[in-house]
Amino acid sequence: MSDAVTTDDLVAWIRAFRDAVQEHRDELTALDSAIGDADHGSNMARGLDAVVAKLETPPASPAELFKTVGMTLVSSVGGASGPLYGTFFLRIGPALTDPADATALGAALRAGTEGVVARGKAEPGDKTMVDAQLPALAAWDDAVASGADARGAAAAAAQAAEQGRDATAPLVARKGRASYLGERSAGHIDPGAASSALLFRTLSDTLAARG
Amino acid sequence: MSDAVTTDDLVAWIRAFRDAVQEHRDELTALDSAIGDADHGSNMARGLDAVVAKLETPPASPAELFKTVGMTLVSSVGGASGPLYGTFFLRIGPALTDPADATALGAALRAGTEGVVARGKAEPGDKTMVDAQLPALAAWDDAVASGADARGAAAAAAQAAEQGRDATAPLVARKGRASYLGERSAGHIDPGAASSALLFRTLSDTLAARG
Amino acid sequence: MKKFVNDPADVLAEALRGIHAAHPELRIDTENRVILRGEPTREGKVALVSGGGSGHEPMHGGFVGRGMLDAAAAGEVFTSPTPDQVLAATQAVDSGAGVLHIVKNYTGDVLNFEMAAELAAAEGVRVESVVVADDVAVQDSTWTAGRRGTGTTVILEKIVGALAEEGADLDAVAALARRVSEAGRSMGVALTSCTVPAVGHPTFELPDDEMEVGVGIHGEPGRTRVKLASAHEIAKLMVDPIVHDFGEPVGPAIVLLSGLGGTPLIEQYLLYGEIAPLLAEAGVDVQRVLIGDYITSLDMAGASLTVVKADDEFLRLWDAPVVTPGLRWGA
Amino acid sequence: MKKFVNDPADVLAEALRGIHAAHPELRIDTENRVILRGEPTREGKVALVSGGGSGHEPMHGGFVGRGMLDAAAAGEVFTSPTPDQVLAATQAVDSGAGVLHIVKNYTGDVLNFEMAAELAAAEGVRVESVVVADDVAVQDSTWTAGRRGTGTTVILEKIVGALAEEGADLDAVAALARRVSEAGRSMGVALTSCTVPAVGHPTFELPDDEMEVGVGIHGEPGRTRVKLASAHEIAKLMVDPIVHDFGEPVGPAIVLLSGLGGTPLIEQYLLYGEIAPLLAEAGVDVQRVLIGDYITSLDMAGASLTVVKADDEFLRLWDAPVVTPGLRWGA
Ligand SMILES: Nc1ncnc2c1ncn2[C@@H]1O[C@H](COP(=O)(O)OP(=O)(O)O)[C@@H](O)[C@H]1O
Ligand SMILES: Nc1ncnc2c1ncn2[C@@H]1O[C@H](COP(=O)(O)OP(=O)(O)O)[C@@H](O)[C@H]1O
Ligand SMILES: [Mg+2]
Ligand SMILES: [Mg+2]
Ligand SMILES: [Mg+2]
Ligand SMILES: [Mg+2]
Repeated sequence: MSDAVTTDDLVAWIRAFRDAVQEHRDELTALDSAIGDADHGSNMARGLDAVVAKLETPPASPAELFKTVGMTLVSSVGGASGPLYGTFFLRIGPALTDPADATALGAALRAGTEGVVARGKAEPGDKTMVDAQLPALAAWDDAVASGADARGAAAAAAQAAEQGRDATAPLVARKGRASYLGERSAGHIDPGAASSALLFRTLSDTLAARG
Repeated sequence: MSDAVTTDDLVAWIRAFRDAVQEHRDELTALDSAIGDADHGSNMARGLDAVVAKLETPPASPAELFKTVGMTLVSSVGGASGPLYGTFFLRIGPALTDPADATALGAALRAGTEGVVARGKAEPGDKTMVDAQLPALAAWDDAVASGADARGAAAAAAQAAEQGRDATAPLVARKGRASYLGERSAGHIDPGAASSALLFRTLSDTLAARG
Repeated sequence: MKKFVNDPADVLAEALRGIHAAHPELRIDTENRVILRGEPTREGKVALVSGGGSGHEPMHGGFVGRGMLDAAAAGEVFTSPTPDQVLAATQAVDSGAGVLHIVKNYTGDVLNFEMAAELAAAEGVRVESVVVADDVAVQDSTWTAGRRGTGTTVILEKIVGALAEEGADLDAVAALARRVSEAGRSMGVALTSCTVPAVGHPTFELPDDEMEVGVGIHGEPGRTRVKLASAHEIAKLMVDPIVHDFGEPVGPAIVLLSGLGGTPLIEQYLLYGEIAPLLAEAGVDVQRVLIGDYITSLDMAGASLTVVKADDEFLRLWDAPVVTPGLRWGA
Repeated sequence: MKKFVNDPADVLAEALRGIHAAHPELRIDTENRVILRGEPTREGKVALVSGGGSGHEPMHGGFVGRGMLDAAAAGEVFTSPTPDQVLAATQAVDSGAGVLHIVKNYTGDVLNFEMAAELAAAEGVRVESVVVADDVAVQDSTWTAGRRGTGTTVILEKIVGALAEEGADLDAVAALARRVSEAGRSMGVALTSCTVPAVGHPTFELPDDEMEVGVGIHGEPGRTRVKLASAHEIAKLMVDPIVHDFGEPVGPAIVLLSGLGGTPLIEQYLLYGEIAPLLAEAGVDVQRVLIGDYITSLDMAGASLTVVKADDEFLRLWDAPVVTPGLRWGA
């Protein structure tokens, strides 16, 4: 099945996510300076560098891959994003069939986001990474329902994540460090939503590059 | 004798010195910022304000005046300039006849500067207030020798003090805080020389204004 | 950026190296970035573990020692430590009597300590946690992640550390910790931003004639930005919300006025000269006071005021001996 | 200017008000701006009096208390106190056993303390003076007012204060003070200027990529201005001239690394992590070390390193109890 997403694809995704975070590191930190504490870029970059170092030994399965990714993020990032992104990946692995089609991958990503919500208790509109992830998942499911393969679903999800990211700008934060700012948090994009948009964009790019 | 300098004249001088220091306060501090610790302006201003407050009760004689001025400076300025200017005035009083002619006033001023040298051990060319005072005294004596009265002598002294002040610029400091700078002290006027130039300039102005 | 650093990525590791060199009486777990007492925990003594992002020194590492913490996990600058670090600290100091986690209320700290506590429990270590949330600048805690934890943490670590030293059991230690936590209120003001080494420029821009009222210790912007005011007016901006928040008369109290890292002691004393009469007026009866840099925000110019309503037990334990790099008396 | 101040002319008076509020165990002579121990000097105990310009807190007022100073005269910011102030301090603490004046070698300090000593002698008080001149940044002392006095002063006040507490007589106390003074060397580096409140802007302009090596604690420019360097290189710029100046092997030593007021503790520790191995390499055997803000220069970002060659007596007296706002242990 040409739609099948392999372990190699997923490893490529994680590498691409690292590269994108490195590339946008200062931007993520600048977003976090405005409404947080100016470390989201370095936090994510540090964690994903550690992840990529671990991937020197190629994982045998998606389950192994995401366990490594999740554990490494939890143990090397710290801050709010460490446990949250860590949980995201830790929940993806067990939910994934190998190889996975668009439906299976969508379900696994949803399990990841549900893990984030369970840990962080964020609701939609709280101005967090969840506000990029949830629209992405919805777009994914819609695309699959309209017959899209993983590549198509990922493209739709990436676009929705970016819209979700941008839509965090007017919101008043109610979770995380930005919530302390009250009304003053409005007018700025949430850094975690921005990194989550990169997460879906790199997945889409990876699947597209695969052809 | 029209040349006679009275207690009132001398009180007027001290008041004029205070006003000049207040007016040039930031300038003196700027000079001290370059080669010292940025307090010469506030030090002198604080001390002379205290002096002028004490002069509310008019002194009966030059001796009383200069004792008050000297003691007040010693007890309200601190730093290097407090004991040095304090000593200057403390030494003037006892050396002064009342009323004083040009010769007597010149001798008294010299006693003041000798007090500064005795306390501070500065030699000519050490880039201190002494480098404004000594040329002023020499000019005073020359003027008197050429028949000048106190007014004329003070005018000559003021000019010489200003030349002495300017001549401190190229010098390398060997006394006071500026000496720590070594060669880097060259190129800046000494703040104490600048306040001493005001000292002689205000004396000249006071005697000139008296007519 | 004008800082004593080499590669900004190495700040934490290299600072730990300096702490190790300066304090041979402490142990440093370099791999896990944990600062520990030199001696293992006395049999039967409850151990106190705290930690958080770095950049707040002397908190927490500077409060490790007799009468205070048993271990502190040091996160990256302004980033809470990971569960692994906290777990390593917890396991290293448990004598079997259990461990109290002292956590400041930030999402990151809470989540990471929570995960560590779960892991420790799985390893058979009894862990209790207290979450400090004393920052009155965060007004509407229903709509936020709750109040931030700031200066009360320092006072709590001292008081509860003394009780643990006396041999109280974990429940008693945790109960006291919660009592101290609830008795504390804090408020901070920033005159300048701080500069995170890895970022290299100030976290926020603050015009020359403005200040941030209610700033967080991570250099998060405060609740309001107002015109730079005199020390007298700033004192009011700090005291009023604290007193107001207590609602009830405060009575005897322990007070901490902490510089945020870039404010010299002479200014801190001047500010306290304005704060003291305001506290007295408001019925705060200051029994003990600390002034200096105890909980900082890198090089930020600013100060935070903490008031802990203190009963006799708090005061007795406050006065008990303490021997740490950052706080020492009685021994 | 971003400072906690009201009228800049009132900084000293108002800071003293804060010290008074914070330290009920001390006495403040408000009129003369002298900080004194709460209790009169014990019969037969030699009294230690120091002082200097303000802006270096905790030095000197923060070192008043058991085991250290008996009184400190606080001059205006960066301006040595007047003879009247020093005389008032001297007379207030003399128990009949005499008074040691601890003076840092600046023309102003030396002249004002000299006049005070003369006045005190006229009043029948026995006064001895020690002038600390430890700053190796001032190379050619023949052509200058001599070396400046910096960090060795803190160490001297602690060690000599302990001897005075033991009841040694004035000659012994003064002799020890001179021994400590001669055993100390210091070197400071500034990354930024300080801002004198009465001036309102930085004393000197330092480009973003430059630093002052050998800066004085009054914000006087240093000997050289060089490109901003890494902590590793800065450590060398501090250690080398000190070690070189000792000439002979140093052996056992007491070390103080002091922040200058605007440098946070995390950077100080990082810097010490670089300094410690360099000292070891150079044969300095660090027996005791203090890190923190002990002798500051208002809000200057920077640090100064002090090394005092220490014999057993120095170390014994260093370890003796001290109870002051700025330094406390053993009690
Ligand atoms: N409770 C939460 N649920 C989901 N996401 C959260 C929550 N709290 C914070 N976040 C996300 O974490 C991001 C901040 O991460 P980061 O800056 O790395 O950590 P920290 O806030 O501890 O400095 C925020 O932008 C937000 O998207
Ligand atoms: N030994 C000395 N003899 C004469 N004048 C001196 C001496 N030392 C310093 N001065 C003068 O004092 C001035 C500095 O005064 P001031 O700034 O008020 O005191 P401080 O140097 O203590 O801050 C110098 O500019 C210099 O003219
Ligand atoms: Mg952050
Ligand atoms: Mg000066
Ligand atoms: Mg953070
Ligand atoms: Mg001065």
